[in-house]
Amino acid sequence: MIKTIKNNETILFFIFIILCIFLSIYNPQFYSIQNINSILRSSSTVMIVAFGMTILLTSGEVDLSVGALMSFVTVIVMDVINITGSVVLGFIAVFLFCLFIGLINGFVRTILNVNSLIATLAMMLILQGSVYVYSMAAIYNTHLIPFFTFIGQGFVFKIPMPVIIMLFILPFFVLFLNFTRFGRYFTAIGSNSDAASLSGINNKKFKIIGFVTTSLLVGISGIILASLMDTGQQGSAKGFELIVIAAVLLGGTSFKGGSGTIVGTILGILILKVIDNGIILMGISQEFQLVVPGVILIIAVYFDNLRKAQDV
Amino acid sequence: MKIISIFLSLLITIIFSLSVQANPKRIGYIVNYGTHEWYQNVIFGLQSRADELGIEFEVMDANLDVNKQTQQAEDFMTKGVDVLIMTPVNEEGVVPILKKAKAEGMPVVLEGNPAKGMTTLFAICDYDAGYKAGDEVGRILVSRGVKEARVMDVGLPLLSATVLRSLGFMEAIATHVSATKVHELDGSGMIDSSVEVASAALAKDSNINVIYGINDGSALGGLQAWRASGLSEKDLIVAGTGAEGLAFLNELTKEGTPYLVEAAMFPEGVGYTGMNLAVDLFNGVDVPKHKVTPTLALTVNNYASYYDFDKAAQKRAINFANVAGIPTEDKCTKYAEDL
Amino acid sequence: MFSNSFQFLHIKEISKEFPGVKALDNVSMKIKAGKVHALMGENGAGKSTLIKILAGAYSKDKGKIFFDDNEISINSPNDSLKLGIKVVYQEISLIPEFTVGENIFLEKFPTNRFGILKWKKLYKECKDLFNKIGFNLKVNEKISNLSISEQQIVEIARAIFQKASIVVMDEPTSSLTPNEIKKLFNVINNLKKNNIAILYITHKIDEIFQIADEVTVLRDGKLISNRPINQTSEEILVNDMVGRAVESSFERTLIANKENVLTVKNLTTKTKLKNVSFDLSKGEILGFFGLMGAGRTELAKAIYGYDKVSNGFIEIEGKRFSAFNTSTMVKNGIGYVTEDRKGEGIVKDMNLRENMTLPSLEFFENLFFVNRIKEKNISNEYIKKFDVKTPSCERLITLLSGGNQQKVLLSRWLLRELKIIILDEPTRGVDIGAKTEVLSLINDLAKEGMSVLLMTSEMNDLLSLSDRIMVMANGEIKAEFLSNNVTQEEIFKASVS
Amino acid sequence: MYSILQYLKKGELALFIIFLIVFVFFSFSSEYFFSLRNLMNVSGQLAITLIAAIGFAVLLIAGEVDISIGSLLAFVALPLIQIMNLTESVALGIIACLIFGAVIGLINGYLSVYLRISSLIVTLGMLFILRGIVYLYTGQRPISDDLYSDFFFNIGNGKLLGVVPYAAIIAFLILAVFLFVMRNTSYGRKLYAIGGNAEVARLAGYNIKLIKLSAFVICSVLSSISAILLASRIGSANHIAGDLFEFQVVAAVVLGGVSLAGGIGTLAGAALGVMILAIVSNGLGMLNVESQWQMVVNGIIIIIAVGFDELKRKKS
Repeated sequence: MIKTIKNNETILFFIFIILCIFLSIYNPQFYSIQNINSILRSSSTVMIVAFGMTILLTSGEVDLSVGALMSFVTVIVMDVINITGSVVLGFIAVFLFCLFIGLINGFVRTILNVNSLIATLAMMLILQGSVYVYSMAAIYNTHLIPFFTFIGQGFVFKIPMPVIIMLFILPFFVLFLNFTRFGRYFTAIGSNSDAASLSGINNKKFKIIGFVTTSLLVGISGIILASLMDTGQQGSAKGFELIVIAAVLLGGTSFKGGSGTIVGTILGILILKVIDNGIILMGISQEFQLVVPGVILIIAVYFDNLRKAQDV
Repeated sequence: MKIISIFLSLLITIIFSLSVQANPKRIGYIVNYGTHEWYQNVIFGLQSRADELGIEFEVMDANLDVNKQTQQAEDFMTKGVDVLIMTPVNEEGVVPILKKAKAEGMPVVLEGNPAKGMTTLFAICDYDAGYKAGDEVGRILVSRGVKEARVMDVGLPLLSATVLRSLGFMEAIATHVSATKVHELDGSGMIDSSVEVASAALAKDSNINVIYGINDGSALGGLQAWRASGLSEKDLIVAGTGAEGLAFLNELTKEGTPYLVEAAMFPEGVGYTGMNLAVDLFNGVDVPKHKVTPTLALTVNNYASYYDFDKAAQKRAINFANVAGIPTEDKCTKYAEDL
Repeated sequence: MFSNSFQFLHIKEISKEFPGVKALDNVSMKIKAGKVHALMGENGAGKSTLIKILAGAYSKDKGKIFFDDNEISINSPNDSLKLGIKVVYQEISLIPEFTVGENIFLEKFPTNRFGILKWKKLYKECKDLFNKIGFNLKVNEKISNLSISEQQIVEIARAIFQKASIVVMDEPTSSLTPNEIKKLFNVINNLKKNNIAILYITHKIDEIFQIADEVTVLRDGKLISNRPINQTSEEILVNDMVGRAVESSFERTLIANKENVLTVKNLTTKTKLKNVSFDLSKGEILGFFGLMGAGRTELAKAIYGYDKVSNGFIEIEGKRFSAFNTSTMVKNGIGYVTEDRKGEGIVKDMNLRENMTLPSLEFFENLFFVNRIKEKNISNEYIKKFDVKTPSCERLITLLSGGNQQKVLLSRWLLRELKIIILDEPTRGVDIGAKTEVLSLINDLAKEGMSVLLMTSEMNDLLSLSDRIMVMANGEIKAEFLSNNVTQEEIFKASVS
Repeated sequence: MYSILQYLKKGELALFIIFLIVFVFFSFSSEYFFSLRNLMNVSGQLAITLIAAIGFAVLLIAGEVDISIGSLLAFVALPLIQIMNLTESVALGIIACLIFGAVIGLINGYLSVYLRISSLIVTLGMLFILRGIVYLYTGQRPISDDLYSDFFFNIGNGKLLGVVPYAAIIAFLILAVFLFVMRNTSYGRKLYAIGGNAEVARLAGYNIKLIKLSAFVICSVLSSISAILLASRIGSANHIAGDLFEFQVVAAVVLGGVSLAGGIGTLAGAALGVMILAIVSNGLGMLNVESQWQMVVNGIIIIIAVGFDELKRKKS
């Protein structure tokens, strides 16, 4: 773990600590269990998706359709469970759908060779539209299955379920990107796809895997969101993709590919979420929730550049 | 105002000289956010009335894009509908459209929000709707022997209408018990962002006994945040606004839900009234500047007389007659100007 | 068309240091007007640093530069252009989306006083130039549609077209055909007549004696020798460059048992190859010769599964493949070392170790995780074996010299159990010292029973290493020779047929 | 020899055909589409996107990107309307608006070019910052144009001789100018060179930083002109104006064959991209297609067109 923390993670870590200290002094409520829980809960949905996005960006790709897909997932999961009365079937439906979307994104990128920024932007439009083709009306929880409510709203040992789910997924991705061969393939592909391919790595396969992984993670986050809202809501998770990408970039993952860090991503999200939370704690107008992250993003990346400049 | 009346009388004479059959043939509606449940029900109301009158009714959805709204207005004028009904994306965005329409001689009816240069508007009274809900909540608090209302207001500063609702709600409660607004939040009218901001607010201070949402999404978002924070629902009262769709009915009819009051705005009724207004305007009947549509504080006891709700099939059917029977104000207690 | 104001460019005690390396250690030289001054040295000797300082791309740490006796200051590419110093870089530096004409005029487009381009003027002057120097290219052709050698010509034309007083040429012939090289030398002589000074960087010693008037040799950033051409010889130069004598021929023992490993049958691709067929036997080195665009690289990439094969098949030890990608080929024991090290070889964001183990990571896995200790040990082992010059195996690959990078890319494949290795220009841009090591390494591999496909334009290496030699031209195999009874001339003839 | 046809041969031909197909399709399927009035309306409606798209394309060609234009649209409308209301002078308002736009362009450019922060990051940050400032300043209430001047109204809504929208005239004039600049001036060619291969451009002695900076300014200033048209059309400085505008523009420009990698593509193509998307949305509206279907169709068109373009490039 320590090994995976590189210089810019330490920078972010300090930013994070300073924020926390400042807020704790301003308002002791900040480090109340309840507040920490609410920060972590709202972080977890972003994080789960961000894990996938980090891997995608590392391999030099991006997925703008995550937000649209997420709200589609909330609708599907709620509807299928309402109809079938089975949570399992609901999940299966969701993951099949996400698998399908991930594959399409992957194929459009690798077979049609469309730049992923554009391909997934188009997919975003398609999903935003077709979710209403699927159902104009929001889908409400009529199945009232306690377990489903538990996923988003439940607690285990005072820890919110979403956080536990996130913590369960987290280690896989830290280890994956840093210590497995496939993790290294993603880095190689993002850094120099020709060299990777000439080393016998099947670029297309791994890029598709990247897109599918991201979509499936969106599935998980979508289910959590649906349970949290207790509704399948079209048009929810608006602007989600920008927040995820901003967080990942803030974490120090390069948009050009070739270098990515899960730990950085986690810190990036925590920083953004602590800011959101702090702004409400301090009771200053919520509009700052837009300004501050923007500034921090630029500054953090600037420092990261300075660091890199010193290295070489 | 003078110009308008002159222009109107002109219009009327023209129309009468042209059309033997009084009713307009085609009416267009530009909705600000057509995928939203509330507006789907408004459209349903408009459509039902249009069908009764045998009017061809077309809808375009600006989808919260002020620019697109302007384009669609132009498109409708090109299509040459007889009357244009609009729900402005926000107050100022439509002013040039109204100017253009005037030049075109096309009658325009607004829904929801007033705008400079408009002829007529049909809308609920936001302040009064909020007030009725607050009044009901106040009574419940008194009956429970609660001395102070500590309110979390899941609001939406984006529209003056929603600000008025919060205002009415608070002022009404204050007539019964001492009222404190502990949190004033921007849930942007969406359930998911409402959950976000509400849970953060509750973490800061969860000593709350009333949650008010300026629409059903906000109210439910507040309630979900409360539940997700693992707080007891025993002494809580949740009040929503709009009776937009099925959401509040589902919650209201749950066993032991804290969701007790809904400031109902009967969107279908709004649409129904609006269509009548459009026809009147077209026929040159003297229309009021603001046609107020009925609002009422719904509870689990009285909702059935306005909506018959089939929970299993997730369907609701409005009782137009009963809604029409609700006594309505001639003008609202407070308007956006009063803010 | 050219004019010149000075007698010589005097470089005086120039030094340049990069973190960790002394790229130039007070180097001095005089480049005379109207003379060709050759600059030689291994990669990393400091040649390119010196060029970049003259071009204003780098700034010098110490030292002065004079025209005759008056000092000049070069702080930006602009300064050096104003002074009439024009550099022809080794790697093509043209705008692919632009026409030949636009590229020739890149430094200063002909415009009226409103900055509006005069296209007619541009293309006319461009035509005249090409006629004058005896190359004919379509001046309004897009660069991206030209061959490498044609692009090289545009580079040169571009440099000499400007009012140059000094032309610096960095390996200008590296991708030219013999015929084109002749033309280039005519151009250079033409420049000399016009009293232009030429700084000529090359690895090819034979060229020096054809055109150079003086030779300067650098080694490890230090000035070693500075001689008129008639006072030097091949041996002296090599000695100066390497600091030791180099033997450049090998004892190839032609293998007795012809145990077949690879069969290529009617291999055809959409872009280039036409019905290429040949056999390769165990421990054999099969050389491929061909001029630019003959299709050697295309053949290599087709066999390796990087380019799609439209017709034909290959057999590895009797196992037939007709549609395949690189990963299947690697699994079946083929490795490929590219000619384009920067573009297709090294992974720039990774360190030496990660670059070395990339194709064979599965061997370092225990359970799901890559065992870094094992990685380190093995890469260190190979670093020793080929003495790769690096502080540690954790150094970023981009910080190594070309020769060392090449060694890493070779060892990449030696970590695997390879049957066949395809080497595309394995010694391009590799300095003489490292070059012989690389060649002897290839020789050893064959001795150990690995089969080698060797694509190279270095005739000597080809003859000394290969058992058989295939000559290619426009996508076909034109001739096959046994290397022990063929002359360079025969091979050339076959390649231009 | 560099006539419009020449452009089309240079790769925009495919786009032009798509454009024609779409155009013909709607002309036959909708009774309202093919009328002078509607076509004029569309030309006015696409002006806002077109002007911003030109600037965006210029910046992309120079090898940089600015995704903050959507927020900029809302941001620069503030000085426009406020100064107009204050000074009762449309001219001053417009000048202020353009100055603010230029300043934002300078900031984006400075951070990206001189401090070497990836322009994508800078402008992503700027996207949040500007939108936030607008929300803060307006308190999320639109600021109305109280001057109510006919001149300002006409910029976005008026029609020359009641036929040709002034907006369209402005847009196509700007397009013509930049078509010429990019093709036939040394400045334009330098932009291409820098986007195509920055190192080469540097060695050719170009002042890359300054030129790139200028491209950022062009992009922001043109977006500000779009902002003026929009403000005129919606009679206010509107905090929700230009939301997701950047996506529309990116889609249109890339659809027009301008490469995200820089150095490749033409403004003619970008303009075609804008027009295609514009007539599609107008045509579908005329056919009473619900908005959700319109989104789906747009998405599919983008994938098909860009995919087709890629295949074509692969072959050649």
